[in-house]
Amino acid sequence: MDLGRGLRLRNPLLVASGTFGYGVEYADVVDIERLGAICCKGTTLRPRQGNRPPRVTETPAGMLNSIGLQNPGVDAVLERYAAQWAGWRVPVIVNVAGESIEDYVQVVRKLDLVPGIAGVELNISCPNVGKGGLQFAIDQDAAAAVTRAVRRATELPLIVKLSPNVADIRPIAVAIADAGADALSAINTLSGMALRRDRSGPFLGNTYGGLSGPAIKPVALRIVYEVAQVVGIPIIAIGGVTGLDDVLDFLAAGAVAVQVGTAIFADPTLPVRLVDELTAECGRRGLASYRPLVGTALPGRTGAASSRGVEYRP
Amino acid sequence: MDLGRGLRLRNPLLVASGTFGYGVEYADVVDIERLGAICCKGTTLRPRQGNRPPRVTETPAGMLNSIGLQNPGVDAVLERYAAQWAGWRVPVIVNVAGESIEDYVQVVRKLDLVPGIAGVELNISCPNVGKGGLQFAIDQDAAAAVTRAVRRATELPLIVKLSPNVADIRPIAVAIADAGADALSAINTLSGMALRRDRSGPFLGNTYGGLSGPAIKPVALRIVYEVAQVVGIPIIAIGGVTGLDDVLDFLAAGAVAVQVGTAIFADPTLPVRLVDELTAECGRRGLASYRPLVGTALPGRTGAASSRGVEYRP
Amino acid sequence: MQLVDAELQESRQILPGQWLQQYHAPALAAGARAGQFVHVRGDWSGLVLRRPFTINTADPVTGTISIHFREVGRGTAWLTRLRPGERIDMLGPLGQGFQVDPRSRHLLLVAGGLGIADVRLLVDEALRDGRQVVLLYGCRDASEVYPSSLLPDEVEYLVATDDGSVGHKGFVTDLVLEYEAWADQAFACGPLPMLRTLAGLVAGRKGRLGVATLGRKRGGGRPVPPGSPAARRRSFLQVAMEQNMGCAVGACLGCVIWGVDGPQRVCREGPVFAYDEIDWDATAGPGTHAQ
Amino acid sequence: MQLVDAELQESRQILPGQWLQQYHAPALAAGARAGQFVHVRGDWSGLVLRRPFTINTADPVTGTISIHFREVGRGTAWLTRLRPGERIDMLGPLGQGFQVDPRSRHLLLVAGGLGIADVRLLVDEALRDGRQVVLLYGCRDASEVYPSSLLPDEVEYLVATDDGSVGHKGFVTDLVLEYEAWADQAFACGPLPMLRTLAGLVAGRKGRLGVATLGRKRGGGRPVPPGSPAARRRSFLQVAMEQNMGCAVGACLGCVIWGVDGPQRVCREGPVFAYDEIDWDATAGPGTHAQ
Ligand SMILES: Cc1cc2nc3c(=O)[nH]c(=O)nc-3n(C[C@H](O)[C@H](O)[C@H](O)COP(=O)(O)OP(=O)(O)OC[C@H]3O[C@@H](n4cnc5c(N)ncnc54)[C@H](O)[C@@H]3O)c2cc1C
Ligand SMILES: Cc1cc2nc3c(=O)[nH]c(=O)nc-3n(C[C@H](O)[C@H](O)[C@H](O)COP(=O)(O)OP(=O)(O)OC[C@H]3O[C@@H](n4cnc5c(N)ncnc54)[C@H](O)[C@@H]3O)c2cc1C
Ligand SMILES: Cc1cc2nc3c(=O)[nH]c(=O)nc-3n(C[C@H](O)[C@H](O)[C@H](O)COP(=O)(O)O)c2cc1C
Ligand SMILES: Cc1cc2nc3c(=O)[nH]c(=O)nc-3n(C[C@H](O)[C@H](O)[C@H](O)COP(=O)(O)O)c2cc1C
Ligand code: FES
Ligand code: FES
Repeated sequence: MDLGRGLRLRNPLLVASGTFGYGVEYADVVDIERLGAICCKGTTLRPRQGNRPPRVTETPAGMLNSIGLQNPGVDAVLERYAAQWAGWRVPVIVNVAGESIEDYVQVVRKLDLVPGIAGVELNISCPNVGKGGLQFAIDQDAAAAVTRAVRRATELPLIVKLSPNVADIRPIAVAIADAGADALSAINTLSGMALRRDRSGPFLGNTYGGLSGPAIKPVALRIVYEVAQVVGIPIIAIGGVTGLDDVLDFLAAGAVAVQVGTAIFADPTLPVRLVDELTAECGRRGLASYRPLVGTALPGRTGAASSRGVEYRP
Repeated sequence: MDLGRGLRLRNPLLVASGTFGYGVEYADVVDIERLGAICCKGTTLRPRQGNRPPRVTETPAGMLNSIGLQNPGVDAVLERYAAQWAGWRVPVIVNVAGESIEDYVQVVRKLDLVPGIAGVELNISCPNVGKGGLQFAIDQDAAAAVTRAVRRATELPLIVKLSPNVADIRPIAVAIADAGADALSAINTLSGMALRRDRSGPFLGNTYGGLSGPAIKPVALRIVYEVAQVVGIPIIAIGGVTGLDDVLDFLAAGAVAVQVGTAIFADPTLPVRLVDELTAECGRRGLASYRPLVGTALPGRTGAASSRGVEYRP
Repeated sequence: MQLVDAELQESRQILPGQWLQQYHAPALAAGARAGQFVHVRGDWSGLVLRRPFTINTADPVTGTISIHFREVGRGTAWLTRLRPGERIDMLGPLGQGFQVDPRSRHLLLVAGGLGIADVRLLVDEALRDGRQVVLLYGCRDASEVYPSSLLPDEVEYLVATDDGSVGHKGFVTDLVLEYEAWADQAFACGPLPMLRTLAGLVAGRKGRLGVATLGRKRGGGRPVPPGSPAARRRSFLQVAMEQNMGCAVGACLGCVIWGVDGPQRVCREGPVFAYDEIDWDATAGPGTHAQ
Repeated sequence: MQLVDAELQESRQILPGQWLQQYHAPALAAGARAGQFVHVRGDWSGLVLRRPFTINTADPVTGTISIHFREVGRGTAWLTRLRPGERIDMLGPLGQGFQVDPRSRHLLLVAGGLGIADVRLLVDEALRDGRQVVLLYGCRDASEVYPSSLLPDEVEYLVATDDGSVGHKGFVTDLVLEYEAWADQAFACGPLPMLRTLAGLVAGRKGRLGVATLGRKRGGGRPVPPGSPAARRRSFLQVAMEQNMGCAVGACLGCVIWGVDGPQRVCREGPVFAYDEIDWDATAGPGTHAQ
């Protein structure tokens, strides 16, 4: 599968940013070389300590996290991991975050041409200091601007990650595609929260956290389905994958690849097992590749995407 | 508890619109008179057949529905139920939906002064034909306009129901409060979808559906917490309540009352049992009323609400 | 309609993947009519909805009811693991059952696969009332044939299998032609295509079939509102329909199918409908549990 | 670190709401060090995360480990229902255990409530290596006192209860003063306030305490990087910390607590830390399991 600019994955099962560290942490128990790709933890220009603990808690069929982009900064990430990554067969995609367009551009410039970096995934669910703290991801102009700037700064394959915390994802997805992204990934977490047991305040040190896991799968599926009908670039689905049925659902909704996140915590071997299960499923159906499974649930070319906003009526 | 304009509830446990019909359906197994209030099924000016089936399906810790506002129209609703409601001790709040401001106003005019109607809850998660199908709920001006128009049309207590499908709920909530709503209810369902087993298309006849149940509670809690810090009017929390802990969480986050929805399908007796459990909990804590439990998790007056948009950073 | 704490008494696999469970639930056994169902709540953490099952048999004397189901997903899988003595919460009896005309002598029952569960109680009721019953049953192959030992001897029981390994080779609907003239009323449950075929048969041959039906004999007379018990009794064919459910008490409008007069709630107006209440072209769904 | 299919051999409630479970898991038993933990995955439908538990005891000979836990929520409730012969998935051993200086003769162990589970294996290791162990244990009242029958006879075991119903009336930290001079190293696990008090004691009395400590004896010498085994061995007090976890292998950064040098992952840099690595003012959390 080609995600653009030569980012070829041997299979469509990736591990999601923030849930698989830098690929080394699970190496004892996972044959990471068998993964389609690894998206590493969000990387910023300067080191970040992240949010105050506690940072994770479980919710019904999901979890909240508020890591706050803790990472040693792009220089340290490259120093510690790039050489190792360069020796791996599995491509490593660096997830990049920032608070200004300049941040993103600088990080990506540093990644450009470094052996071991197979691509970039922009996490744009970050407050944009230039726009008074509004996230890049919720504003189509800001999303397009950061994509365009990064596009100019690198020849690396460029994936932009969509946030579900918007009223209508389609114009944003289109703007990002038009601005030169090679692929889209969707979705990042939903904004949520939990309280302390004694209800004296928020449980998470950062008050708010991102909701992930099976609970959000219906939302992720909806977004992939919507986006697949309005953009021409590949979509990588993320959100609540825990088994082959979820993978097949996301493919049918128009994704060409899938990332596994939260489910790794319960079952680190899941992503690799899904590689085998998907192959077996294709075999059962007499398919040489999983590509015919992509988009089967999408409306035909004629019944194209609606542009009337979110049509859902309760 | 006073929700404004004399809408006094004997207890803060309501049943959510669309999950309890017109109050009569569960009467065999629930002592409905013990409820704080009943929000009836969404009511429109003209009869609506609703969306094509199938209309509901289960998801991890939640469900999707796409009823599509099936109802016999406001005239038939009044004819069939108003007299009966007038004889009940439990207040009935009519949930109102429409596709134009004029729709809402006309429905509410018909409800005004009818005995048996205790209040109005505006479901503004409907496509606004005047705005090209964009929901009233995702646009602060449209939300304010419909609230203002309805406010002028009736002296009935007016609750406006917020949609979670927005990037930042706060300006919308403020606009609605400023436009004259007596109270806010939050949240309506999240937009989601599911596929057919054979993945030949969307499972729901309407493609998209609304996600409800425990899965969305972290999102609902976040929205109640955010809104409670920016408006001065009462908030009624909705989303994934299945037990006393959820009720206490929503109260602590700033809600003065709570609606139970999806959980009724599994356990119709839950809302009434929660009335008893909340009373018992207050007793255990030596409280004469549950009011001291409201807002305990909110930041103190000093550390007021942020206006920087959704601050969550993954 | 009541909320009942039902105790599992017996649970056995009667066919591959198909279970018959008997519960002690006197309140349900006393009130149940053929075609009605229960809405079952397991202690299945994570699942938020109940599951509907037809009342397969009901014995007011012993206070027991049974359900017959196929294991298809998490809810039914959970049920198979329930042990005798354990209790679950059942809401029921729910919905409108089959309407048998008091004058009907000959009842034709047509069941596809698990659809047998919907007409099973009707067999008992009909025999009790001294009627004659022909039961036509269709399934894939010999391994799925409903055991005749679970049926009263008085029933005339005919089987069709897709592969002909038992009985007629072909669709169960093929067998209907032979009995249509004999029957006063017909009752069916099974996969949507089967019901649609039956409805087509009945509609297309209305004239001929009508000769033998009670409805026709009573002729033009006073109008009965569609969907009323009287109208259903007059229709030659009644079908038990299925749809995903939320509340099962008529409150959520989640379970509708498309009728000729607009949406019909399977849980309230149904699950049993006269065949001519249904808009067969518009009706699609998760399929029925029948096959 | 391995993924192991562990078989429950024995499960019993040793104190009200507190369970001791023994699992057959040779791969874990062979590698486990006192202070390390396992990340347990139940078949708890609906729950998406594993649950961390300290390795309470480990016997490489029989290939068994035990965990000791309090039933506090859905995960631990599920564990109590597990039956001998059933298997669960354990990831372990994880984290950094206690660092005992080879020269230490006298070990002071301080446990509050469930914190006993964290130091229990250290008792066995220390005795095996011929060291003397004093175990100070604090809990609410007599009903919660850890049974001395579960401890080797060689341990000197002192109890403090909040209400004085057994042993010293007051905090377990009150008892520390008597042993601080005797001890070469101290190891503690318990509620955050207890650990904070201990850290304060040790910091405040560093001078006096230091006289008896090995760390002090070795004096100024070469610098050791903070957080390294060597640095921890030199610190008089090591504490086992707790935080909600996602991955438990260092990948998600979910389990950090605030250290003086910034965020520290409990699952990787910990759960055992030298007391002076922790920023006690900034450290708050879900509390520890200890009380
Ligand atoms: C009135 C009525 C009577 C029924 N009687 C029987 C019976 O006697 N025997 C039997 O085997 N089955 C019967 N069914 C179907 C049965 O309810 C489903 O097979 C069952 O709910 C599947 O649950 P699950 O968790 O195992 O499957 P899942 O597929 O995991 O269930 C997921 C969701 O889909 C719903 N669902 C799935 N399939 C169906 C279906 N066919 N109809 C309705 N809802 C469905 C479930 O209720 C649940 O909400 C009946 C359905 C209805 C509406
Ligand atoms: C390294 C480590 C070792 C531990 N060892 C023990 C032990 O030996 N004995 C024991 O009784 N407990 C121990 N705990 C605490 C134990 O993990 C929790 O009590 C348990 O996870 C609660 O699960 P639950 O589902 O029953 O509770 P719930 O409160 O329902 O759990 C909800 C979520 O919170 C997390 N959580 C809740 N409390 C804690 C906590 N105190 N620490 C970490 N996560 C928590 C759970 O993992 C889960 O994600 C340890 C924790 C850590 C971090
Ligand atoms: C602990 C944790 C940390 C995460 N960190 C990041 C991150 O640094 N950058 C990012 O783009 N997404 C991050 N995410 C979001 C995931 O990559 C993924 O989009 C989300 O969890 C939904 O997928 P899931 O339901 O499979 O977990 C994080 C998620 C979790 C649970
Ligand atoms: C079947 C169903 C029908 C609903 N119909 C309406 C409706 O007509 N009007 C409305 O405002 N909300 C409607 N809702 C939304 C609920 O009132 C509630 O806001 C939502 O379900 C979240 O609460 P819960 O998680 O407790 O179900 C409906 C929800 C369900 C599940
Ligand atoms: S299931 Fe709710 S109306 Fe039928
Ligand atoms: S739990 Fe994931 S880093 Fe510690």
